[in-house]
Amino acid sequence: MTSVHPNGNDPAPRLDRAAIAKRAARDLVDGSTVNLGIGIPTMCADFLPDGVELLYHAENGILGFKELSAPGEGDPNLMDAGGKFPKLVPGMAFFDSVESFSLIRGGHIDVTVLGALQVSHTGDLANWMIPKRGIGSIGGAMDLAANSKRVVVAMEHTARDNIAKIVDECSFPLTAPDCVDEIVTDIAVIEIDRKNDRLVLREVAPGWSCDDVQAHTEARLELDGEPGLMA
Amino acid sequence: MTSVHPNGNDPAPRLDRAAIAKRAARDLVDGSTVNLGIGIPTMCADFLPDGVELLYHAENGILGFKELSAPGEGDPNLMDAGGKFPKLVPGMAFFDSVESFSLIRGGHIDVTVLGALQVSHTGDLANWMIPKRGIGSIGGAMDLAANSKRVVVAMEHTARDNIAKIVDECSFPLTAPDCVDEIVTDIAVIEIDRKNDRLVLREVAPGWSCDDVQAHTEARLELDGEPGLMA
Amino acid sequence: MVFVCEHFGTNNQRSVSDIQEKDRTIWRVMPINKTTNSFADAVADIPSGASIMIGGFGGAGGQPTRLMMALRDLGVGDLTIIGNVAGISKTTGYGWPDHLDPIDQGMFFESGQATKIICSFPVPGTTNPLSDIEKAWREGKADVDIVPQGTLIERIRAAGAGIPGFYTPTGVGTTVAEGKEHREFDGKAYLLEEALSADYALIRAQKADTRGNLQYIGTSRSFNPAMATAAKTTIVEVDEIVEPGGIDSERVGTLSTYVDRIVQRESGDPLP
Amino acid sequence: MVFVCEHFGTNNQRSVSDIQEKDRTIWRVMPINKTTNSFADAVADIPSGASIMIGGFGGAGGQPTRLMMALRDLGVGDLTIIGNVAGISKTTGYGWPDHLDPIDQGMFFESGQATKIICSFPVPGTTNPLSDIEKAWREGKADVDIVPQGTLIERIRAAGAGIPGFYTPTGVGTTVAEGKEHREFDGKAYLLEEALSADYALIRAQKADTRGNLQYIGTSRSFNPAMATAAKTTIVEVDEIVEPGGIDSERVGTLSTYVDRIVQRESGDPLP
Repeated sequence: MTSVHPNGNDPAPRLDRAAIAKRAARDLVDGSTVNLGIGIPTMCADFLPDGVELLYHAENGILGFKELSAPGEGDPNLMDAGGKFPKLVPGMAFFDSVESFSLIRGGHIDVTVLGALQVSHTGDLANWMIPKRGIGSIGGAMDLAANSKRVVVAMEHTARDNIAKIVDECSFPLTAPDCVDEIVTDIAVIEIDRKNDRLVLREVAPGWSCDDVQAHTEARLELDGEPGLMA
Repeated sequence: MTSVHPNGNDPAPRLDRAAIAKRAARDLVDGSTVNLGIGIPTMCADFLPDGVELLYHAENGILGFKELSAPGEGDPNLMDAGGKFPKLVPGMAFFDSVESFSLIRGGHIDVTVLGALQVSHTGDLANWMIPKRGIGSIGGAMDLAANSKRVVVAMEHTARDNIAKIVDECSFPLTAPDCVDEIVTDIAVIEIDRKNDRLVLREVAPGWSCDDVQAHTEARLELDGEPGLMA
Repeated sequence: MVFVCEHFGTNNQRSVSDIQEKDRTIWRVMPINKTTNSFADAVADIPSGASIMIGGFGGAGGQPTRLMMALRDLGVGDLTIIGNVAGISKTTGYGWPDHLDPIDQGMFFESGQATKIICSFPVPGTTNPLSDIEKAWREGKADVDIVPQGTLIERIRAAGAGIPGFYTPTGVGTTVAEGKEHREFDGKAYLLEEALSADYALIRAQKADTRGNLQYIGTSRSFNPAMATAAKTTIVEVDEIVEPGGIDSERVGTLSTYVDRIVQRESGDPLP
Repeated sequence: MVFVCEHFGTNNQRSVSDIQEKDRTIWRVMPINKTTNSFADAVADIPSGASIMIGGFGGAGGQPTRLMMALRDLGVGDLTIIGNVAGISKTTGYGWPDHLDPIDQGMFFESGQATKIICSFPVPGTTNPLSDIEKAWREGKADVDIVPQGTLIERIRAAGAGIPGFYTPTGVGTTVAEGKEHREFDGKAYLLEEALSADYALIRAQKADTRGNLQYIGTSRSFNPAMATAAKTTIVEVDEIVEPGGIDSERVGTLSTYVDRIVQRESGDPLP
């Protein structure tokens, strides 16, 4: 694992976490059943395009939740998968873990947005364990990654010290092989063409060139037309 | 398939269907979860010993039903597995077929009482298809017979023309092998000692000797002490 | 808005629709409305050759009778029907009120539209007349695949739950086991059974909200909730369609994600 | 008695307890009363070496906190704990109201009573302090078997449902797949996973009737209903025990057949 760009030579500021979430949110289709992972993925809910409403699934057993309760007002009997307390809203449904994971494993989640430690050029995902800790938490991540109709990774493009996260082969333990469809980062949007095992650079952040993005990416990026500008 | 006693030489009247049900009911333990098949088994519910209450399961999705609605007053949304309409009573629970057969297959039914076409000396049960019809209905019978903690057959001892129903080997298609624990008929109570593959004659009807019962039974009956009198 | 959370843990009798009335403006309704205008519209795209799950147990309760009649009227053929106690009400009255003429899956065999049924109970009791399904089978016009009821519902559930195969003790040592893989776990034999999906599920519920959440009543659940998860397209016949919130969140029996189309019966429909 | 049937199909808001009040004399109550006097009594027969499922998802909701504390006080050792997001509330506050000190499964590792956990989520987020479970693992005092959450709950469900093994797509191509049988269905690879049962299940519900039917609320279902089916002995902590009929027949989340003992919390218990 090496630093892809040891001097950290960024040609322009990277997008912040909210901007990553906003860009990932733009591809979410009205009426979809979605599961948003903790962190940047959860923030997607704050940036939905006008007219788009989603049916949020939390693997602990809710479909149709929206915003959280005010601090101090939540009830432990209405928790989301991140351990926060949403509000009770009309149209919500509660169910047990058997049903929740039948929904996931059965391929009924339209889109899962999650964070990653590494993504490979074939769409392999590693996001549950840092080897040096020796132990990790799988939770629902393997079920979601392996079985959702579409898997989007929303994350910072590189780890600390500019270590590449988009790599030729994942060195961290996999969550699922061959599962990621799109990566949205603070400097690029990359489509994973899983039929041909190639990464296609679709968009770059303002001030970033394709070469700049490639310099921060271990896996080889290909072009399929001129990349657009992230906004 | 031959008539075991072609002249129909009965030494005394056989018990009627209600008396078979009453005898089978005597062994049902208070608080048990039970499934009663159509016919004589259903009638067990009318003859429970004092102080015994059972939790009746119907495989279409009820636990805890009791008597039927009066004619014309039933509701199709509250049906039992025989297509009749029970009353709504407190403590009842409704569930779907997945849960109903999880309960059965998981071995949570304490006792199933059902009818039979044939029972073998090893406890094989045949009750779902008459070969000459060429087609039959399995329904929940295989699940119940194969998976209940205890399986009791309540039936007439012989078929029409005194054809034996308690046989060496079933000639009819099996519902489940090696599953019956006890047979209650109109002339005898027979325990199936499945560990040793033998039939033990436990009780005979009034006026019937052990030899009389054996004469109506293809499979060999053994004694383990003097049989009691059915009452 | 505080009301919701303050009372959630202590007053479970309150339904979400009560909250909606107290402060209607804070809720937005999902734009997806799955309401379909007629039973004919709801089944119009079903092609010949389709596999079709039909909910219910047998009897009137939980059976999508109006959807079935619409499919019969559509007239498409070469159908595979998947159901439970299939087609025995007409000859036995099973599960129907005495004063009504029963309607059941046999209609697709009487009409010649169906060429196969996968079910647990195609034959009425031995002393009853032949069902339409049994007649079609005798005439060589229909295949009948008889599956133990628990295996049938578990195979349907498995299809919806992403389980391609599972082992079951039911059927070992019987004709059902022929040709199937056997495997021992802890010294006991089991059969491998595979998931069973369909192109369409026609199901029945008591109530739907416009998004497609469903509420069932009594024993009318039966095969309906599992079938909703196992078909490419799930079409639901309901007595009532309500706005989101009109079904208590604790009573949702099928999640809206599984539902494609909902049709409301006419009020006062004489059929159960 | 006619009342029941006349209204059943048309007024689903009515609960059975309403009927009971109208005509109390017609109902008899099952003699089996599963109420147990204290949490200590309810767990008293749990021996050292037992395997114990603990319900909930992680967080306070749906967790049998009082039963867990009674088991800790009982002091038996060499326990195997089976749970989901196990032991992370204490270090992260996960799923607990801000003003309370979280209590979680880590207590059995802190006390040295547990030597193994089977769970999906034993480690708090990477920036959080070590959980008691992680500490015990690092010190070589506890085995940790990490199972994908969907596989964990399906294995528990399978144990209760008489399914000894099933195939799942989850975990293929990961460390979870090591040593497991792979099999293709329709050209896609799956893993064989086996049923997971336990000696005891400690679970939490909102309400029980005296026979043991259970009602859950909100997201506090989670692992509880499946665990109730998968243990030799199921012990339930509830907020309220009612007579049969006090739970709507449409809202029974766990059937009484699965339940062995129920214990009611003290009213006003400060723990959620």
